[in-house]
Amino acid sequence: MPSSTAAAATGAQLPVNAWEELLFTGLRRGYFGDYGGAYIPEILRSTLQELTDAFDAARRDPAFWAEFVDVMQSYSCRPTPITHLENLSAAVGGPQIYLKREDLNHTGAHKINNVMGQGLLMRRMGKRRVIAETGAGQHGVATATMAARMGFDCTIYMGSVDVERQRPNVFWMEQLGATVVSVKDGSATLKDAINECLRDWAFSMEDTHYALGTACGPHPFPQMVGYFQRIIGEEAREQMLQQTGALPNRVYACVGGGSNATGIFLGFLGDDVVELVGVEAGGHGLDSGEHAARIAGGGGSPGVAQGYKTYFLQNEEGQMQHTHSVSAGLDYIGISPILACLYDQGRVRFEAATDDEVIAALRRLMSTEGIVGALESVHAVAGFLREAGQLSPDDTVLLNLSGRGDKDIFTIGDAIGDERWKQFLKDKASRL
Amino acid sequence: MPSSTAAAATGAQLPVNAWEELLFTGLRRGYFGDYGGAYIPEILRSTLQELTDAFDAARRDPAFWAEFVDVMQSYSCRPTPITHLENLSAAVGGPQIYLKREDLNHTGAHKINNVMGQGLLMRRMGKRRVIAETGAGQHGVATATMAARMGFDCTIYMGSVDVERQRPNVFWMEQLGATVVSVKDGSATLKDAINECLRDWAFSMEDTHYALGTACGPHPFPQMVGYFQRIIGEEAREQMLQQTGALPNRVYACVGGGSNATGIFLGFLGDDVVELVGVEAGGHGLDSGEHAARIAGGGGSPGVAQGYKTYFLQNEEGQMQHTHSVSAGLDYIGISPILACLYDQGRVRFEAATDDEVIAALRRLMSTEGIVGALESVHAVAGFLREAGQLSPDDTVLLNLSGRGDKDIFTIGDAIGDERWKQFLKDKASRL
Amino acid sequence: MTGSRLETYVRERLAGNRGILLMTHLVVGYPSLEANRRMLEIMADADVDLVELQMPFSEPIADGPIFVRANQAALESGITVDEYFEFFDDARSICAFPRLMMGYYNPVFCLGHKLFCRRLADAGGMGFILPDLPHEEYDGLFELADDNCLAPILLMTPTNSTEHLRAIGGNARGFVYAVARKGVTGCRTEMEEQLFRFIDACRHATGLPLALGFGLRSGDDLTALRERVDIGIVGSALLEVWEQGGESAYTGLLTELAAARG
Amino acid sequence: MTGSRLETYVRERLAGNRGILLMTHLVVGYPSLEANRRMLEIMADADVDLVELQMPFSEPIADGPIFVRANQAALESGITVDEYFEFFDDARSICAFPRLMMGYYNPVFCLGHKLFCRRLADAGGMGFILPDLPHEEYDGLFELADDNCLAPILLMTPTNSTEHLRAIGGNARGFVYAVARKGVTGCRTEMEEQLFRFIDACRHATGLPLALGFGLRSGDDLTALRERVDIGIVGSALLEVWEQGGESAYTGLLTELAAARG
Ligand SMILES: Cc1ncc(COP(=O)(O)O)c(C=O)c1O
Ligand SMILES: Cc1ncc(COP(=O)(O)O)c(C=O)c1O
Repeated sequence: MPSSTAAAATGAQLPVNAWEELLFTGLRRGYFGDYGGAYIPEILRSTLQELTDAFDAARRDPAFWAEFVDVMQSYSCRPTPITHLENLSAAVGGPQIYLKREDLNHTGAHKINNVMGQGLLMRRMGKRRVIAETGAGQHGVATATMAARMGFDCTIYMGSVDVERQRPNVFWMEQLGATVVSVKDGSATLKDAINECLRDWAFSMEDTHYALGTACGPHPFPQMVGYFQRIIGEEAREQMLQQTGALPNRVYACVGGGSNATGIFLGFLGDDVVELVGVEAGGHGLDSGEHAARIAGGGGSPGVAQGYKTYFLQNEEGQMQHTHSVSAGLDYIGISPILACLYDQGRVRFEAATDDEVIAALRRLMSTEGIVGALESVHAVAGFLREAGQLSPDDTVLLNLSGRGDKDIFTIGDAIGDERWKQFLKDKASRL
Repeated sequence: MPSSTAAAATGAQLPVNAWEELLFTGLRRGYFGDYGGAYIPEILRSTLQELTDAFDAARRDPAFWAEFVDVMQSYSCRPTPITHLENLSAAVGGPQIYLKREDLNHTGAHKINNVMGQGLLMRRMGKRRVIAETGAGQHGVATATMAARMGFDCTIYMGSVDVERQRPNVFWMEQLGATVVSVKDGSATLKDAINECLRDWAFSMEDTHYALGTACGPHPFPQMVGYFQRIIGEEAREQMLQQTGALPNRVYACVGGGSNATGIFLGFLGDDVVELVGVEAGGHGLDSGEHAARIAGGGGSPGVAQGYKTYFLQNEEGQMQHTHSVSAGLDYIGISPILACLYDQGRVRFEAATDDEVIAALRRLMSTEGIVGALESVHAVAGFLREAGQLSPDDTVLLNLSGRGDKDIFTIGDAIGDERWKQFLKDKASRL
Repeated sequence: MTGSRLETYVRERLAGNRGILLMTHLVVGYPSLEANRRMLEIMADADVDLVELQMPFSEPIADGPIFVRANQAALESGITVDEYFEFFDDARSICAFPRLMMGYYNPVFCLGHKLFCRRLADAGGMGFILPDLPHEEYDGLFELADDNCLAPILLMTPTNSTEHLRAIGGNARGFVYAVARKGVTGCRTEMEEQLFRFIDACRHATGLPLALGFGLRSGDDLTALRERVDIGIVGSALLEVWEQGGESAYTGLLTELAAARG
Repeated sequence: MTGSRLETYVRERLAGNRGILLMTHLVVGYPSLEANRRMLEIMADADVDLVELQMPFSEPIADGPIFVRANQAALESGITVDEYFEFFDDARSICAFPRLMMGYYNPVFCLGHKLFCRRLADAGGMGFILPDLPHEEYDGLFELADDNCLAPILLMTPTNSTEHLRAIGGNARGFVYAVARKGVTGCRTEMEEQLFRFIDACRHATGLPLALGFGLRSGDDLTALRERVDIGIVGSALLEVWEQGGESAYTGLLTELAAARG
């Protein structure tokens, strides 16, 4: 696209192609500013090259994106709507709140966007087996779903701590025909599941594709995942213009690895008037040491792990630190190099919401709007609520509800301490 | 609409208005053939009249349906897509299978269609409190959701047996701000919850609306619920024509009270070439006495209860019988008078699928297509699978997937006897 | 209109200078047929004027908790339609005053209108009350009732429009059953102005004797209703005292009620 | 190219008619620094030719279960970068043969390329192996290595294209680390035709001495590789025998391996 490359040369931003510029015209291959790259064992080089080539060919083929959009429309329910939260808007006396409803996707989260896209790519590459890591289990369920639908074998690696936190999703993955491997190494969470995938892949790459679930990892994953997830932002931008006649003042998204945030932010990248806010997991508070905020609060620092360079929660010697979040999906040491770059550029602001703020925000969202968001997603709501007062009723904000909360029933039941729920579990168990 | 009344006079069916003819031009007010009516205590007469008047005014106001469609589009994700099940079609070597994806709706089932419609009507009537019965809990969750979104107080009546079977939904209803009342009378299932609603309503009607969840009960409920749920069939008909260029040979839907079946059937009512098949709950088998098949198998007979006349599962003296189904949502004694009428007319064929057939069909749907349907909905799939051989690969069938299966994790976990799931529950409980 | 056999009885009873008549109620088969017989004997001793014998049904939508449980228990004890009519018939030997069938429509529908009327008449019934059957749905039932000298008793409620009250009045036979308040059977009703206004409305809508039911619990209630209505109906309150205080308490309340008629 | 100090050493060792050299490995801090010292002593007794001292890292993506656990345990025991270099330095007194740093890139990145090279050189290191750092990402590290007389040892793998093998060969110093097969450290590798073809490919891509690692477990493996490669690398197998058979078993395997060099 001459325009965008020209733009790249001049450094100017053209609204339409801003995202292409960021994703595909970086000076160093696979880099976004100082972040990204492919720090992987030599054995995986050719595999990542094969993937990069397949992806480049696909994205240059107009039929590919069309096929992707068609699959997402007929198998999931894209375009997912935006919902105006009149009640919550009135209650906070702040701006008009619009929610992008990724929770309505098949399997209940935005993860399916990326997974179906990679599934179509697998077909092109002729792979027959897919492996994936999962934290909350949403990406695992999405991948198992894609594998069932497209006829691939499927193995899901999941930290044993997350297996425990998200057993319902484990149950569904297995029902969908996937093998779920519980990873006990390290902190037994998302990052360790990723390591285990890379190890499996280093051996199985010939017939196996690794469907990484977020905009992290070695090149071309951040680029590719961002490319598929941008469907969120593209739809949302058009919908906001249609329904409100203007762009939102701010866009909020929760940030784990960064795929849903990248996906919605890319749609507004060229709109300098739109402030982009990423909300990380504040856990028990930024100074508790029990959180997963890599950028907000400045706890993280640049490093290289899991195949890429970005801000990590690590000690001064480069050893990764323990992270915590009430939401398994945000409980991760790294952040998308794309977002790290946008942070350095000052294009995205980062905040953190604590576990307690999130539970409170979820209860509010449920009781005022009848929407049960995933704990991950509700970080975006909580991050917004804290600063709702900064905006006036004439302003509008767009919050990305990346997923639904059904999967969190055990976590929320615990967090809220619902007595009847506990009793129910006791009865169930006693009758087994 | 002169055309349709003319049609009514001549008795001829005009495709477009066939559903209006059936719903609104019956000879006796509130009747469909011999079924329907309003057999209610005198105290409720004026309330039902008020509701009928409000509904008649609304449906004659073009803006009302437009508002309804808009709400369903922006708050849920209508139009829900139809998905071509290539794998399952190939596997059974039968017809091309298309699935109407009501499972993608907000709250996970078609119930929200009816509930949002009645919510809009409540606003017109100026009611401030809503009550509802629920079986599977889907209608309860949908009603609690609507109440939260529209700002109504909400009380949900649920048989204590169902409260036990569907605790996750109870948990969500309460989180959504509803009061859930466990009904211990009678068989402590759906029918008893309906009785309890009628009793509450006989006292609270002034400021309270009873949002009945299926196409049963006294006039105008069957008519009104059918009217809102027809959005399923209207969308599906257009989608089939668009995607396959023709009408399906058959349409299958599960039948509890009958709202999802009525909803999809109404769209094809005027298309005599389309065979309509309703699948009831076969439970442990039609001759086990442990089922909820009112028409298939001939176990039911005409009677009057819960405010309307239809086929009920009752003994020869008119006492209602115990029913059973693995799916709480189909575990009901009565059937929509609209469907009873269509059965007498020979327009709808009725079959029953057993619990075991349903579990098997669900596992197949999950592993071949990556879709986790609700146990209720999968009755339609199981009913089809049994006779898939009757059709050729050039034929097409449309199955209504009325909801998703997340809510059924406990039931399915039990039915499948998943060991790790049981262990998980034990651990959870032991740590409380 | 031979259904007015019942009307005539009521008017005569009132003429025998009673301020108000007492109609009682019991659920056949609860707590047991023996207990029911004992109840009837006590009613007879108290010289009750009329009694409703409820035919149990599995879906009693117009009843409150106490009668819901009674209906359910009666059915669980296995009571059948035959046994119901048998009991109804036998009751003749215990009480001379009119017995009315009360119950939900489905058993009647399943039996068939014709057979129902004949069997009720044969059992000595003077009329029936079907709380979930609006007069529009009576179908041929009015005529069959007439043929069998049975009074189909209709209900008037506070939520009915004047026009509907008149329509009901037009179809009623024997007397009219005025429902004192919203809701279901069982909870207390206050004897207050609003209620009296409703009673007047019913009077305007029918020339037939007027019975008032739902929530009457004591002699005072009856006293307060004297001259205002012709019949006071006491149901749940009686079953409650039987369950809580047994026979003696039951006798006590009935004596109080009977005395309060003046 | 002072990095060739290591190359020179290797060539001289081979010249002293050895069919193949033996490079061993240990994870610093696992099971303990004391144990590590004992391992080094036993290696010295067996006259090992080279040793890799692995710097523990929390995300060892190129390692199999046994080293993953070793890395984790070492970190849990609290080992620091300072302690690592300290041990590296002390090792001098135990073993005369060259010590190479092996480890993942992040600790190096956090320390800074410059400081890393200086500290490694000061500790007497002759080179380093960074399995997750492709040569394109070396940045200024090649130059800094040269300045500090350190050999940056690069890896060649069976999945590399000829063109890439050549690129790697062009950047390598000291010797080239050929990875015998796909996958991670720890599982057995068969000494078969396919492997030998890969070795030839590596030979074509570099004139430097060639080391082969991943899955070598016995003296027989080494024997089979004589004349084919210059250095055989044994890692997991040694740690495994230490964990299962302790010091004596460890000594046993090392003696077997040393003898197999011919
Ligand atoms: C619903 C939901 N939202 C957000 C996330 C975080 O991932 P990302 O930051 O890549 O969107 C997850 C991860 O599991 C998730 O399940
Ligand atoms: C998903 C689903 N499908 C079907 C039903 C049955 O209801 P109906 O026959 O009215 O569609 C229910 C009832 O709860 C349900 O939850």
